[in-house]
Amino acid sequence: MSDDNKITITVLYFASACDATGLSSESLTFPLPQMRICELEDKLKARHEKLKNILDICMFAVNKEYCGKDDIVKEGDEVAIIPPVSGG
Amino acid sequence: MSDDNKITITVLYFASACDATGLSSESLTFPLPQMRICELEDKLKARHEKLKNILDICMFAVNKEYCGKDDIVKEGDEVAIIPPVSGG
Amino acid sequence: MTESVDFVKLTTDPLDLQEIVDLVKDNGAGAISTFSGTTRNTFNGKTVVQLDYEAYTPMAIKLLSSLIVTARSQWLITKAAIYHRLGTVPVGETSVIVAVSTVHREESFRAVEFLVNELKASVPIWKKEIYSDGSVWKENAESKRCCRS
Amino acid sequence: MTESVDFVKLTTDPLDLQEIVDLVKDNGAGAISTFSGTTRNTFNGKTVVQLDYEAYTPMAIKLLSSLIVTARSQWLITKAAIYHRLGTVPVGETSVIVAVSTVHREESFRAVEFLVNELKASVPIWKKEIYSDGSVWKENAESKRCCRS
Repeated sequence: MSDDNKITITVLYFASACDATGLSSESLTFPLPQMRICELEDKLKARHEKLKNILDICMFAVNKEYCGKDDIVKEGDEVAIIPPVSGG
Repeated sequence: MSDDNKITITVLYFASACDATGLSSESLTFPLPQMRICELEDKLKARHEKLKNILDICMFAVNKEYCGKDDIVKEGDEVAIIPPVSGG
Repeated sequence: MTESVDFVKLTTDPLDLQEIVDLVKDNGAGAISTFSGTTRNTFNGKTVVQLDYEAYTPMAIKLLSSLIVTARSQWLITKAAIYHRLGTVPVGETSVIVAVSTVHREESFRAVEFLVNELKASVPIWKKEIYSDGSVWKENAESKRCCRS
Repeated sequence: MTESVDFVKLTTDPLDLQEIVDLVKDNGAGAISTFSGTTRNTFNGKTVVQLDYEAYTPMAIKLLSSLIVTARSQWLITKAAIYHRLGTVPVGETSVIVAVSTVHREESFRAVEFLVNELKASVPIWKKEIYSDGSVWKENAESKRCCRS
């Protein structure tokens, strides 16, 4: 069973975010019961220098749903960093 | 050379107009130097009983150009009776 | 020799969408929009067996070409094609295809819509709808009656 | 068993317009509109060699399906298909096809335009444009930045 005072999440990186981190995904554990997207953003910026400017123009999705910066991230969530899209 | 006091024209019939006349075309000669479309319309109504109501909802084209009831028909012109279109 | 950019055709042959799209495809164009009109199997509750199309072909060709010229005066079109079937068109088969290629998509949307709407309003092509129990010459709602009233 | 009416697919295979149109063809529908997005050979004067597409596939599929639901809430759609290519797409080849069949044409025009515009705004698919002298991740002008400022 999970420790109630920490969460482990999966962060997915695509396109320019993948280039900047050299990762397509990573699993991160935080000593918190939950966190806001904006808090996660700060932690990712601290963790990946090259992601700083990119994150400023990216959107976030939690479990395949676009979300806002005040939305909550919980244990086991999948968070995707979504650079500006260019499909079509 | 044509007689200056008469004109010979070709009248084309399509769709419902063709059904009504039993003709796809006819050549008509009139003892006039020229005539207006509305005059031709009256003559065609007199000539073809079943064309009366149909002509009321048809357009006319002279030499493949839509025209108005006051437009002039001249020697050698091709006049088409255009029932409401239903292409596409 | 100048490469063709406008394609207009009336034909009794079945229409091939890929063939027509290939006519308008261009490496300088990022967008291709098409419209295909097909024969529906019912009209106001009546069972449609087939459609029979006829045309004043020389005038129809002339008008269709002229519609493309008008469309080009409003939108930046790379290539355009309008094919219309004549003769018997069975249920489910395609009677008209309009295809337009453009650099950007907005213009292809607008141009196809314009060409289809204008075709239905003014081009001398007529459809006889044959039902299981009769037939009738159709009239497009948008068929123009200008110059007449 | 219920007949499928919505078709969404991301694939590395070439896209076949006729195949996709055949999916949406229906004898009760008189109109089929399509949009094909193709790879242009230049962008702002640079020579484009190819495009490389990647996607957050599960979310893209989910969003595309949801876009069709939204379109159906606004227009009477018979069938709809959205296919998008992934991987390398050479110049001149098709990267996306949207096809919609409807009873009347107006609705097919509106629905295709809506689906293409919304796809370009929100679906997590990314295009890297490879030029003869470099490459860059593109951004659709309409790419949404909601929730961020």
